[in-house]
Amino acid sequence: MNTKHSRMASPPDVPIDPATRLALYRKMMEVRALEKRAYDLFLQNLIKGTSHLALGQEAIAAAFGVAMREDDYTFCTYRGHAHTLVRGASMTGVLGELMGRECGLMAGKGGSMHLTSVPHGAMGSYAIVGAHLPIAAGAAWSAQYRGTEQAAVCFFGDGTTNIGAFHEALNFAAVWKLPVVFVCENNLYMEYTPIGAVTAVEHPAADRASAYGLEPLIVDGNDVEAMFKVAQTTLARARAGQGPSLIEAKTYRHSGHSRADPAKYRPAEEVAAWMRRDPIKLYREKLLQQGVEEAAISKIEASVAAEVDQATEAAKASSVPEESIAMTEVWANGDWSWRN
Amino acid sequence: MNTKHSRMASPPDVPIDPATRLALYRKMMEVRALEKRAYDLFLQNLIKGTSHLALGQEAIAAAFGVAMREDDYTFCTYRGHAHTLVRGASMTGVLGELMGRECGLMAGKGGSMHLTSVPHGAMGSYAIVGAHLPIAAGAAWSAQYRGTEQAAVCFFGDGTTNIGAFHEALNFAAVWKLPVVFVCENNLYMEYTPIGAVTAVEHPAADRASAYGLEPLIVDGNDVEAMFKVAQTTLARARAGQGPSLIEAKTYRHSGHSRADPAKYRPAEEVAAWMRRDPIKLYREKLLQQGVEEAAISKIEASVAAEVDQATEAAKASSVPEESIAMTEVWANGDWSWRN
Amino acid sequence: MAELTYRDAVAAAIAQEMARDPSVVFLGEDIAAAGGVFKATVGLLDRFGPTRVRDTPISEQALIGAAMGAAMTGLKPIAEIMFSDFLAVCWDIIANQIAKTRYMTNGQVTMPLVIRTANGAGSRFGAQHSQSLENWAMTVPGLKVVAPATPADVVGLMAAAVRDPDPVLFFEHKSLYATKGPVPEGEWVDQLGKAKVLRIGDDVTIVALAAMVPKALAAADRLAEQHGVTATVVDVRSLVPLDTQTILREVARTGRLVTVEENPRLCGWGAEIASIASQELFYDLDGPILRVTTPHVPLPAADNLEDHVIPSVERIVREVLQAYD
Amino acid sequence: MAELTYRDAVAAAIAQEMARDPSVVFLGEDIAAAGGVFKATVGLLDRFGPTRVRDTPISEQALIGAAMGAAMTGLKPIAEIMFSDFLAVCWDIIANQIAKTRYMTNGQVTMPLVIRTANGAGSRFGAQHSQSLENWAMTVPGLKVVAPATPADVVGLMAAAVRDPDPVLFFEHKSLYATKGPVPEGEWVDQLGKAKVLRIGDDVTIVALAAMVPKALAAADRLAEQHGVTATVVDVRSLVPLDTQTILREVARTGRLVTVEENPRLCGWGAEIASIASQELFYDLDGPILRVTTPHVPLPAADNLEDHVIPSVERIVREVLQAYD
Ligand SMILES: Cc1ncc(C[n+]2csc(CCOP(=O)(O)OP(=O)(O)O)c2C)c(N)n1
Ligand SMILES: Cc1ncc(C[n+]2csc(CCOP(=O)(O)OP(=O)(O)O)c2C)c(N)n1
Ligand SMILES: [Mg+2]
Ligand SMILES: [Mg+2]
Repeated sequence: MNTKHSRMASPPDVPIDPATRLALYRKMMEVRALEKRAYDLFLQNLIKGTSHLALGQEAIAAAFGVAMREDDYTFCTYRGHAHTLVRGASMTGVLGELMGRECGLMAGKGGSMHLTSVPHGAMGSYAIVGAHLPIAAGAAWSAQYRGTEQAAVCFFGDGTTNIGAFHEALNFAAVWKLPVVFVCENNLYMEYTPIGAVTAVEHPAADRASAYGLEPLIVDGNDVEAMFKVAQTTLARARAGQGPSLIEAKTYRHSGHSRADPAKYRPAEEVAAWMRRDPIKLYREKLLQQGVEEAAISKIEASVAAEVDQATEAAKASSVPEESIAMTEVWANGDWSWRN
Repeated sequence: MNTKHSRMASPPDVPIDPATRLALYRKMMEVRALEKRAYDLFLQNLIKGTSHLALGQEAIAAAFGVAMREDDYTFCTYRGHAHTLVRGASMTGVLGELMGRECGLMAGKGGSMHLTSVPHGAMGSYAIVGAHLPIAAGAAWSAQYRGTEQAAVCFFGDGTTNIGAFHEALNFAAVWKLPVVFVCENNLYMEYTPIGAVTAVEHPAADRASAYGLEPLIVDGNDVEAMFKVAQTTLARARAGQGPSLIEAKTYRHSGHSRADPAKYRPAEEVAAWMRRDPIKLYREKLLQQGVEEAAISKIEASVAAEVDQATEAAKASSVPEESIAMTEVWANGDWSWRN
Repeated sequence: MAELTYRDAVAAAIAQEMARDPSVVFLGEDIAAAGGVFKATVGLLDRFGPTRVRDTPISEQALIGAAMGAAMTGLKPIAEIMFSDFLAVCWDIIANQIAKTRYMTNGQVTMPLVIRTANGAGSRFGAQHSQSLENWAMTVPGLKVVAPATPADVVGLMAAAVRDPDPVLFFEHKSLYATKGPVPEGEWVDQLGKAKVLRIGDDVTIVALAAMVPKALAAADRLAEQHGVTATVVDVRSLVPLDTQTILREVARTGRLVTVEENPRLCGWGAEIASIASQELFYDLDGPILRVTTPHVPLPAADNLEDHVIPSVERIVREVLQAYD
Repeated sequence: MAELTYRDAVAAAIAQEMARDPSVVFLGEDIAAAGGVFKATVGLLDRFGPTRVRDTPISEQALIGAAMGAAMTGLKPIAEIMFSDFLAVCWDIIANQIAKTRYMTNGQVTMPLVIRTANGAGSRFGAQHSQSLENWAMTVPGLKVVAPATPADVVGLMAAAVRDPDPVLFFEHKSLYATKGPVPEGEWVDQLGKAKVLRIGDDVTIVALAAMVPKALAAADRLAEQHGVTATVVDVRSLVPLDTQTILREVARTGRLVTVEENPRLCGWGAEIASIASQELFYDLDGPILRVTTPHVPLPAADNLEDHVIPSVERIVREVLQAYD
């Protein structure tokens, strides 16, 4: 795999400390537990509409969740439960939003595809492919203008690299040297279509990097430590005023594109091979090899399981939103009125 | 200059025959004469609205005009008088359209920025940057589907390479292997802004080619024979089913972006250097060196001058369009009605 | 008459036209191998093959632009925009290029294409996947605009749209995909620009579109049964061309007009019809013109909130009674 | 009072707000070094420097998206879209993102930004550079929509728009750039959502916007002088929020309503106002509501053709007399 870093801020070659390793593992577990629960709640018809899970892709969000500064900005897609959660949004807020409850992050007004938690820097989930790349660039511009050394991180899929907004945002961010990290989660499919069938190059993001004067960065998206390192270097580059980065993280989703999709279009061997490369399984084995006590790992797992159970109960107990809130917050004065 | 042709249909290394050389010269002269006349008619207030001249950029259009098959398709921009004329549209039709006369190619309904002559394969001039790239791809798709070995040629500027439609069209055309030639006329400016100030790479088109699996093709756009050769090879590649090409032709406009623009933002030395590289002057010298009789050249020049004079008179003599045509041809039945 | 779902009617209509005319081609995202995210195009790839039924990248500008270029040069493309909300990402190609090119070229170019798209609310998909955007298309001269409410109209109007030499925006309603209805056997082609009177009453004319049609009918039933108010219900079906003859005739007869629009209020199609009626039927009207619309807010995701804002049968009944009591 | 052109008023307004508030930034194509293609932003780069006044690539989605991201994180961007027709290339960011994000996040996000754009016909620029597209913005809940007719309103409404915490689409009319008018000295801030009664008459209320305002005034003069018809003329100024109080009051007083719209007819802002009046003032109206609009066709380039389709003073007078004679 191509992992040239030549134009990057020097990568920290210090080993990842034990606490950080457990933090990475915990974040992945949190996402896994939340997404599995979301899946169950669907089957129980407690989540309506649609939902796009990140099962199998946890390492990418988790690594950035740990690497980012508290005041950094995250922009993500409809497949954004993970990216929102790892910034510190509550499980109750996330599950509540999926279930359309008052306790939801947006009290049910946004829904699964639009999770947002501004207090945690989770600046929104965007459901029209490509739109949030320029928006993330704008937040980075604002950070640059205000001189805060904040960075913006923008997550999107392989399919997104073929839409116009991708191109505009990358060029714009490069020309203005904006502190933004673009993270392509290449899970090999745009919905039901293999990315190779609709893309002129092999690596949909990395093979486009040079079109914006950027280095190609391909990372194993199922290796949480590799992801953590590239997160650190690209964030450092952003804060140092060296401009944007474009990361292509190779990964795979365990379930279908969305609720409605049994994912029958994927070859069984392909699925099996990637299931063997489950990022959580891999990292658990690695941690044990590295001498981390199994008890420490189990404790995390138990704690996360308890957290998600608790959040589920809290969300179930929360009432549905008052109908009146459908008519609020169109405008900053809280109102919706368009006339006097 | 980088002129790799490795993925191209083998370039015809046969010398260009004398008749073709004179045809190239004539096409360039026609464009030059027409554009100069357009400029004069402006000063006389006989052309209203705006107008974008191709003075200095004649070689590119001329080369393709000679190289293209009669049934090929041209798609161009508001700076499209040249590309329309070289396909065989009449000078009277072009000048008439600029002047808003009945004899105009579109009887005054389109204007300077939208010249179209379907009988000549000039499928339209598009005035919103980027839009015509996917449209040209669509015409190429149609040719591919119908099995006609027609090609579509799409002209646009350097500034156009930063808009989303550019990216989408290039990827789409590459994936579908469409018979379309994208020709970027890099005249160093997007309107009043130097292209380098808004683009992440040095060569706005060529440095993006690899993002679509294409070879970078940089050509001296003021060398009409070089342009003719690259036109031939890329058209051959299209007809052979080998897919799209992306050409970056380096050139320079002699006048401002449009009627309103004195082009004061360009360094005097830069302008002077490019004026010395006037494509018509260069080619005239070359033809003489190659032993073409000056008389043959002068004959072309005189004939073109007469043609443009005649066209000017014809356009002036043409009446303004009947007001009633403002209410026709919204629909294919000739009508405009939206209700019964 | 065959019973078809609205969903299956889409595939049936496209198949009918593709079988008839080899210049009809179909492109869009996930429409071929996957049969569409709404499963409305299942079977077309198998039947017509990958040169006529083509999956595209996520590149709406490219795919709609390609449809335009193909339409200008001899093909009759049908292009899918998966959700009507995504019309916004290719709006330039639709509104500025497709709509205007025939006119600008003074008729040199013909633009026989259909853009079909899943429109409307009711699926709890939130603000970016639920809009009713027929009025966006209606604002643009040069576009025809159709929105069927029944499986028969899906087939008949799609066939008419494909055969029409002008660009047609074809709005399918997501919440109708699962509904069933009779469709004529054999080749079935309807006509653009014809509204349908679905129910005759004397007191008020309710004009509705797409998913609001069944609601208007239910409201009319309830008004008759519970309140003794008899309503004519007109399904507009085609916004451009607009069948003002039928609509105005019914409004003149009943003396009252109510539009039921799923779109947020401002500049909805109902405003246009109201302005026509208020100009041309001023002396025939017995009472104010009423518009029942989604309030002018983005759409919420939670089910109870979504249900609250979209016009319901109850709300239609209530507002009609308030206006005319 | 200083005399300013509408063009210079734009730069003056932006300068006033940038001088006051360091979080105001300005971006667009050719707006900085070149001072804008309409020369409406000359001097801003020199005065405020290249970190606050920035030229962008031809990337409308990027620049409007950047404005949105900046607005969400503490800045107050003013973004230029050179011609309003180009709103179509970034319509997703405007209509689906900027407009809806506050609502979807239940108020977590505030969106203080202004998109200013050159709108309208009269310059012989043809179908893709001449449209009047205020109604596109009006169809989208979450956008405020302003269209000034005078230099004073350019300054006052721009200042109000910049200070407004919500996204405002600010439509400047190309054919007004060269017009002159008085502008208050010192800091001048107006209010969004207020229409202006420019002339009082008793027989009819003419409601107009932007370049149609001077035409409506001229028509009113002619109606009075030559036909003894006295007209109230209202400049709407702000379509969202809409000052229905002022408009309906004047319509109720005169008993008649005429809208004068530069947009092509279908779903223009006049349709919305007509539908409101036909519902709320039904019993106050003395005659049919009339809409004078550009016919529903793309715009032609030739000068005589363009003049033929855009509402003229003559046409306003003629149609008003026909309707009410
Ligand atoms: C502009 C636009 N076109 C189409 C869609 C429908 N759609 C939603 S997700 C998706 C696939 C996206 O693929 P990718 O970028 O690889 O992300 P992934 O879902 O794999 O994470 C598509 C086509 C959309 N939301 N927006
Ligand atoms: C989408 C869009 N944005 C902006 C414009 C305004 N505009 C017209 S020409 C132009 C510059 C184009 O530069 P380039 O592509 O280099 O072509 P050139 O004019 O140099 O031939 C701009 C910004 C436009 N027409 N369309
Ligand atoms: Mg993917
Ligand atoms: Mg240029």
